[in-house]
Amino acid sequence: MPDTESGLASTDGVFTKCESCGDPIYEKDLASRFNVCPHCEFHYPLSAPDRIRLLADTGSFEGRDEGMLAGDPMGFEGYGEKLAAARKKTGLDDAVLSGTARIGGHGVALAAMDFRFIGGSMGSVVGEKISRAMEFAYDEGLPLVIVSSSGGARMFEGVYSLMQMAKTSVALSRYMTGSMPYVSILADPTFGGVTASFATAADVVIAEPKARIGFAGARVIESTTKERLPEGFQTAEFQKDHGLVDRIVHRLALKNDLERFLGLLA
Amino acid sequence: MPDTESGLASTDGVFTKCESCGDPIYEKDLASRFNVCPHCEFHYPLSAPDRIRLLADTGSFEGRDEGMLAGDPMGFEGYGEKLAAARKKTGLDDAVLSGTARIGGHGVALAAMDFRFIGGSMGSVVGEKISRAMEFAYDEGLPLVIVSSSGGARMFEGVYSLMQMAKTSVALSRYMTGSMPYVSILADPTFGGVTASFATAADVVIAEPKARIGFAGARVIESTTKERLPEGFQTAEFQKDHGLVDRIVHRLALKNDLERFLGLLA
Amino acid sequence: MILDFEKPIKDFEARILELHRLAGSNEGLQEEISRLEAALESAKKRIYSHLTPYQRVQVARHPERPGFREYRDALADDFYELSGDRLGADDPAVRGGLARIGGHPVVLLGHDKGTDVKARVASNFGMAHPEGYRKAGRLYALAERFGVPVVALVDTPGAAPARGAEERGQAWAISADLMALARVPVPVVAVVVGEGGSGGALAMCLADHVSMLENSYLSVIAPEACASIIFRDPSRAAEAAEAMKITARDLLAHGIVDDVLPEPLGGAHNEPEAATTVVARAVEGSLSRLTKMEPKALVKARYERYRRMGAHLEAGEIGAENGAAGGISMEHPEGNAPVR
Amino acid sequence: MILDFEKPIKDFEARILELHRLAGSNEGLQEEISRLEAALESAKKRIYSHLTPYQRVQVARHPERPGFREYRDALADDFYELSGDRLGADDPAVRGGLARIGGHPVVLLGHDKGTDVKARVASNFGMAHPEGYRKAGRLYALAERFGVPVVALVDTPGAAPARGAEERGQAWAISADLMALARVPVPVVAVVVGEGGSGGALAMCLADHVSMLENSYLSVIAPEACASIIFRDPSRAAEAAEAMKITARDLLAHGIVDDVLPEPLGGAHNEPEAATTVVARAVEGSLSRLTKMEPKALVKARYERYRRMGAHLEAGEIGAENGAAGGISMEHPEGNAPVR
Ligand SMILES: [Zn+2]
Ligand SMILES: [Zn+2]
Repeated sequence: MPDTESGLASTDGVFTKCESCGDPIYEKDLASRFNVCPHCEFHYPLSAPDRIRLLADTGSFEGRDEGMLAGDPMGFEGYGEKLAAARKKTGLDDAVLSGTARIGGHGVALAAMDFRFIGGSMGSVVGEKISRAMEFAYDEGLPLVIVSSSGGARMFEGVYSLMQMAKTSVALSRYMTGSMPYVSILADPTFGGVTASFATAADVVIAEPKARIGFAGARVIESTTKERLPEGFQTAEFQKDHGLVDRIVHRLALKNDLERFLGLLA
Repeated sequence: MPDTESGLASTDGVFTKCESCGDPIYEKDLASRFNVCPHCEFHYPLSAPDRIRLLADTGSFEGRDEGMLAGDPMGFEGYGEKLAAARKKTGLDDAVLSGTARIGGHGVALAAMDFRFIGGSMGSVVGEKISRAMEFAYDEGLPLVIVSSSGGARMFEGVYSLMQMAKTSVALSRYMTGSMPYVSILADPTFGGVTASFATAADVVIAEPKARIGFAGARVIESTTKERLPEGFQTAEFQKDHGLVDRIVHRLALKNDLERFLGLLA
Repeated sequence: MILDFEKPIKDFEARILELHRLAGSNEGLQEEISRLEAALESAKKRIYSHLTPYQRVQVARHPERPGFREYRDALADDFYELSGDRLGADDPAVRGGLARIGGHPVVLLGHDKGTDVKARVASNFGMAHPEGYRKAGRLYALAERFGVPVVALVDTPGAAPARGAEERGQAWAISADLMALARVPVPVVAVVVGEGGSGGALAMCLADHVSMLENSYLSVIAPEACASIIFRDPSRAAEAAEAMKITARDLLAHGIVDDVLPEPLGGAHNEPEAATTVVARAVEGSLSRLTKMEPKALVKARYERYRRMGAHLEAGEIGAENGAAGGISMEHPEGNAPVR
Repeated sequence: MILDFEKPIKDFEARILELHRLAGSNEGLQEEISRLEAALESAKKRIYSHLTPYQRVQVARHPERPGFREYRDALADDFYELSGDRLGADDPAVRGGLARIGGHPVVLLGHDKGTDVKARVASNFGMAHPEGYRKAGRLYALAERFGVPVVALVDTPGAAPARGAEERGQAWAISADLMALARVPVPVVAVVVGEGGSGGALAMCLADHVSMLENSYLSVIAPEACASIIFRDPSRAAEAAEAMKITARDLLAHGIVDDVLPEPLGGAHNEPEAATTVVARAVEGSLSRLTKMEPKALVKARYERYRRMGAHLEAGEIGAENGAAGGISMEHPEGNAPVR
């Protein structure tokens, strides 16, 4: 299992070794395939900007609420440094990008999380930007597409992190009183407060192949219950078998899949 | 297990033998306890008139849609004779009595099925009277209380029997757009089309102790799947453990239980 | 699989095939082939226009009869499948998703009996578990959210007589579907394409328009079960099928369904494209008509449709007790008036 | 069970009891008793008014702390319990039903940790399974149907880290509860009476008014888990509890909850009636105020309440990147303004 926090395989050289199948990959191939291994089709984490490049019609994305930054409401030791490092590493303000875009010509509100930014954890900025995207989509009558990838709560923000579940839920609840669809896409990994709020309360839940999805992580469960978990526990395929996910869609087919869905309701 | 089709233990003599615990019972005691064995508390079937006597404030029941009779839409061999015999045995027109009543002073629409009448099967008369009770309750803003006891469909009426599930469902669906409560009481046995339509789509589902409740009967399941069913399968207690029944209430406490519930919402 | 009454037809077909094989070099055989082909046609007509109700049940159950996949492909320009009950399971006996039919976006669902042995076992031979009914319920809710019609293809022997299905409340799940269909403010179109077994079928065909393929059936109980209960002899299933009036034409005559869709001679399994085409046309026709109605009017009409189905006699109505008790067939208002 | 910091108090109490036993014949001992009783009171005050956050967590988890049953009895004139998720299970970790509180008919629910070992195991120590969240969802729907307020008593370590809970979609179930609470058009009153563990707690306290007992806590993650993730050392739980600001007073200061209900000296488990009484009064007060509001206004106010909870900085706001990145505590509109 690759180190998903790394976000991208190394781009130092020409080749990198697939952490899943062990085969060497041309890094250019990996990038052109949006971080899907050309040999074993393993889906590596995809940054939020790349995710938008994957899904939005070329040049159609217009970011919203840019420049919004995390506060440090608890004065939590080390949070400031953590934020600064994450900003530097990713070039992002926080763990989500949001805005409007066209997908196959269909106007949508689009948000994508970035696991590289403190594990895609949901702090106040994620909650606020997601909620604003929902409000904007509701006001404008746009379909809503959110790509989640999150380790869960941003503990550094304490209860504010928890309250982002409530915030996004009230915003989504209002959005759902309209008749426009909400598609939630779950990328590896999606856990905790994100799964237990906006990421699962969707009309359609799509997951990437083998993405790990759940509330509590497998390691926590194993260490708490001493139970051996079955092969493939919490993978997208497992969750689809358990009726929790609608579709498993290969990353390179995802844009087309959304176009089909949006086209059906257009 | 007593022959539940018999409805009442024999009333020929002074004593009868409890089919559940084997103890002798004064028949007067059985009658005064609404067919609950004074030794083992086994609940024998209760006729619809006795059920109304049990639940309604004395003298408060006013029957509606009386005199409605089953047709024989399929010209099904032997149905006419079956109806005639059931009418003679029970003194009822069909397997349900319906009307208005007071329960602890609270006005309600009340219907009670009678298992003695062709196994409490749901034909057109049951469907129509139940639906009218729902419509009347909706129009008058009355709580609705229905006591079910049914082997399922009335096969003699063919697809008309099936369509009573649809009929009662549309009527109930409209009733549920109001804000008055619907309490469904399940007596032994309740199966088939009654369970799969109005008897379970209630705000509160109450069952009598040990009442057998389900869709397919245990015998059918055992003969189809060759599986041994667990002890207590499909009893009220089993179904409550499975989250399908709200409360198990002793017959002699049932009126009081309804009064409490109605009082809470009054 | 060859049904008993199909044997003469299959024999003709085998002989024609054999002659074709030999015919290459023999002019005289062509005449014999023509003669046999005419005989085949007339045998087909004779046999298939006089099927007994129970023979139709057998046709409806034919393993090669077209199923959900064939109809889906014929009906829908695109089918975007959705899975799961969002509660812990996905029942392959019920399939559904968004689709476009004749230009209309719809929620399309149906029973899927599966095409090979493995799939048939997985889908429990089309007998949904509670999870299947709850998946259907989710799809009804989606149809309401998006304001698109529901199109349901019914093909189930009925609910599953199984321990797990009871433990997880199949009666509750069916009931919830009926309540949902009763109020969903979008057109609901159902076609019984094969078996229409009791509550399991009804959970997909409480609808604004119900069509039935000629050899499908819709029944409150399987004929075999009816025979074993009422006649105490399961081998008298044919009689029970006859007595319960479960064929498409009987149900049309009783005003329970709205039209009967003709099957190709020999049944849908002999010419699947003909069957899927007639179903597609019927669904498109129903959609065109119903999508013109206001949601409130639809729900009201649906209410009245089911509200009046029944065969009771009001107090004092024709001969009352004696008439009914004597088994005399009585009038019921909608008995002979198909809606279209 | 005696917590570490309770030991001095328990020692005083033991000595006083012993002296009382001897005092019968000995006048002089009375004086000593009075002296010790005064010392006990002052020890209690000293200890309980200076509990650290993590000590409060321990009080909140105290096995003798009053639970759902005690509050139910104190709050409700009548409690008509309802069971089950209608899907296949009844989770004893969540209890609920109809009740009357201060003259108001309500739906009352809460986590029930159980009172004896057997019940504690059955209720999974108050960690609901998906079935519990779905039971709660059913109760929210009933409250809407009857137009009565929801009163929720929160006392859970959090969601269950368990295989089955994941397989049956606990995240989906929690999410559905949050969505339901967000829109239910009746007053929602929540009291955190013990543990308020993460999403499992939030599924019962997305509310119009949230009270917390003085020694309860509400946290996005258990302090032990936070310490083991952030400090890579679970024994630093006390630090984590401190850093995350999870006590009732901290949360009041941050405007996350609406009031702090004082506990008797020594904590609720030392004087259960005092705790249940203060909770009952608070709930009655909230109900009296909220039942006067129109449903639409309630839902709108609830929307705004949660919509503004957060600590983000708008682009360009105070010092922006440097300020925030440097760990300087920033202003956030609701940060220091408790709603009442
Ligand atoms: Zn690879
Ligand atoms: Zn007895």
